[in-house]
Amino acid sequence: MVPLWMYLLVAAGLFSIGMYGVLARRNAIAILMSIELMLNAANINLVAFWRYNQPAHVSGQVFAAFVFVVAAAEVAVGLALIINIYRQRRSVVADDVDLLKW
Amino acid sequence: MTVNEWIFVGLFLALAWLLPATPIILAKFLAPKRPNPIKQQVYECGVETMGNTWVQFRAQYYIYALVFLLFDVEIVFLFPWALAYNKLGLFALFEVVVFVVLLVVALLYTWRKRALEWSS
Amino acid sequence: MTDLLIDIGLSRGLAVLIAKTLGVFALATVGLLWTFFCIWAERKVAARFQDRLGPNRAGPFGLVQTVADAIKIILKEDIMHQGVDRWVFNLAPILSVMSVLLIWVVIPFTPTLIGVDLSIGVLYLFAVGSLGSIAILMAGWSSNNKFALLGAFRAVAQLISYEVPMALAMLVPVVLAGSMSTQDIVRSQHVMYLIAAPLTVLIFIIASMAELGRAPFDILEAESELVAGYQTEYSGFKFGLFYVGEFLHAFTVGLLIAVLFLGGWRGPFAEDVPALGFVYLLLKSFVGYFVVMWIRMTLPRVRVDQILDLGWKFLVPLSLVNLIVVAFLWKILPGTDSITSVGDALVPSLVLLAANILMIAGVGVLLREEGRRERARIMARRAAQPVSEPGSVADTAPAGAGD
Amino acid sequence: MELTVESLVFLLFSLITLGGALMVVTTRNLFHAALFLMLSLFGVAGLFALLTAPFLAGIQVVVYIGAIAILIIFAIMLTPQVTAVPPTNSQWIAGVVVAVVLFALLATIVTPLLSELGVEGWGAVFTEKNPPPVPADSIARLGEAFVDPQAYMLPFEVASVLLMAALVGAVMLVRPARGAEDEAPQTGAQE
Repeated sequence: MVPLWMYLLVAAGLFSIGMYGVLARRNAIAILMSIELMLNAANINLVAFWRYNQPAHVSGQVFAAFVFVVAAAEVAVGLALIINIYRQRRSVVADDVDLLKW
Repeated sequence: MTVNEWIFVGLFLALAWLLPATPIILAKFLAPKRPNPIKQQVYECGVETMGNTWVQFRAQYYIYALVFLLFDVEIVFLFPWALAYNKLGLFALFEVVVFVVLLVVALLYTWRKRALEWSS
Repeated sequence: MTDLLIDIGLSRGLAVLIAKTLGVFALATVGLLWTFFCIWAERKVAARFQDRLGPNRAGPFGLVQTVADAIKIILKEDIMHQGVDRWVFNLAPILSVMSVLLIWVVIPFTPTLIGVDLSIGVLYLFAVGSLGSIAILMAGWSSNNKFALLGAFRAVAQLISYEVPMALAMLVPVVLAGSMSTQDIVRSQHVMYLIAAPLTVLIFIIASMAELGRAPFDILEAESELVAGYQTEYSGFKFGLFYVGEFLHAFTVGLLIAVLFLGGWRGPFAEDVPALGFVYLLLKSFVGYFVVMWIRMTLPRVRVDQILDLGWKFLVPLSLVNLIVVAFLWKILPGTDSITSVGDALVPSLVLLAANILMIAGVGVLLREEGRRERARIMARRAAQPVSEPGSVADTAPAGAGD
Repeated sequence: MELTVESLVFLLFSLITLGGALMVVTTRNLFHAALFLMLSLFGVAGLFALLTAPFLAGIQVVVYIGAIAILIIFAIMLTPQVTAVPPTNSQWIAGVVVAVVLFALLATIVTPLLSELGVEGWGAVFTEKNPPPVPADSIARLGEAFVDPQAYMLPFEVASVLLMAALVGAVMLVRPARGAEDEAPQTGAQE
């Protein structure tokens, strides 16, 4: 098999791209998509470490499966928030939502 | 359980789309091509189309997708349970019932709040 | 096949690769060509249902009609109207066909002939099935047409609503067989799961009909409301691919019913003569396919809100209860974890059958009550306001006649 | 890295994943971004299959491509600004810098590059190549672990509670307010 660090490198790249998306995108939905990328990067790492270190144990897969649950819940509520904000302010630009900023 | 079982699926994904793509490409050479502005209009029962296509949709669609997503995740968790079912005791079934009932409660809530109505 | 290639002097890896590539093309080609026959068969059956003859000019019994249609449609102008999103527009029909063809990968045709016997077979079916809605979204969005977009959204709302009961129905064979591999599911059906879980089969058929987007669930392309739904702007062979995808899917539903519930290739002597297994599978899947056609020809179209209500408020709770009841009985019945012959399976199957009949009867009573209440509600509304509601004529119009 | 079929497939899926991800964060059109997100996540599913985790590959397709992506597209349609706003904000240069620095740091930690150059004590060395095989009944074991009180029973049930809470909360947020229908569309027809 390819050495473990290659998977980790792909995950690092995916995480960095997601990071850029979170920092630079204006549209809140795009930011949420970038967060999905980062979650997936974490998942690649979990599965890769499970495969290369402890394939006989289930823990790695279990954790990755729970990440899916968290991702689903996060997307559901996050998008609902965005839709609600859009209804009230007619905007999905994250910078416009600054009520709590000082 | 090996990686090899996926070779066929991978090859299928990589190659099989060529078959439905062939007639499209073939049609590019065989079919006539005489575009004119009227033919290329967006179809709207003979009326000229007005405004943006991306009209705003109702939130109803989102609610259905939402319920679907959460049930989807639940079902995915039921698959390994179903696979190992013969090795598990009755207690495992009880746990799964609890697992399912919790989400059904959420479905009932959505139902009671009339969010699952098409025309609210 | 692989051995033959090794014999003529190829390395093992290359031989496997070539054999698998040929397998891929064989499977996909057979699948697509089979559609020609399916279209002919369905048109013939539809004609008989409607007291017509159906295609009968081109070739014997009109068998070549579909080929002629294909040649015609390939020569039609392929209109790319203004504002389409080219790439997405072209990819959508291909993806739509692929999402059905991919199902064939895990269909066990004979004890030995199967694309690949994936260990997660049923989960794979579930995963591939969800690709179809992506294709519809892509088609609707890229068309730059309001009808197409609305049609796509309605279609996807319908598809995702019925994916949940469908997956829950597919879980029942997994529980009974203790395996997700389709080949294992076929092998463990000493007694068809149709006997053990008829309610599951019913749920599966209803959900599949909705996934197919056919009458009575054909709001995807409700002609009277949305022109042709997400296909409105498609012409030429791209439209043809959606058409092919639909018919292939209809037959594939028959295949899935045969594999998951009717024992696939199982039958007398199928283990010894694999070709016989193939014949059994075909016969069984035509039974499933015929049921699907029969429902299509018989029932009128259901309204969009009724479809979604039926999915979420009836099928989802029902399939959850069904899954749990079947699993519970399977656990408490003795000897269900070591079934190796028809004799072992018969008693548990019959007990499950009895339980299923009870469940179906219970559901029937519930439905009757609900129907009565609904009727009383409608009568009350009528009495209060004697004018008939606008739009009700279009909503209850029967589905389009044969194609 | 010697060129085997496996490494080629790995390379292909990594390129799909990273390329798709790059398009997600740079495309102007949000619908395209969502499609590229699907492509990228499909690449991740391929990587899972390559790591002998077919169950996770299946979930990845079912949950991400089949459900989350559709939810995202629906949300895009509910907030129709598909191409209206410029894709990036004013701090995108800072974003590039942060992402590149982060990637460089992570890369030096996970790759054996520095230890080969002779720098000691920086990062760990992840060069395992031949891990033991995955047990054949790995998925069934997963199913047992989920319902085993000694293992992951509690997280399993908590997952259901989380899903329930998410559903109730999201429905609460999205549900159109009773009576006060403030959804007057500014673009005309409303389905």
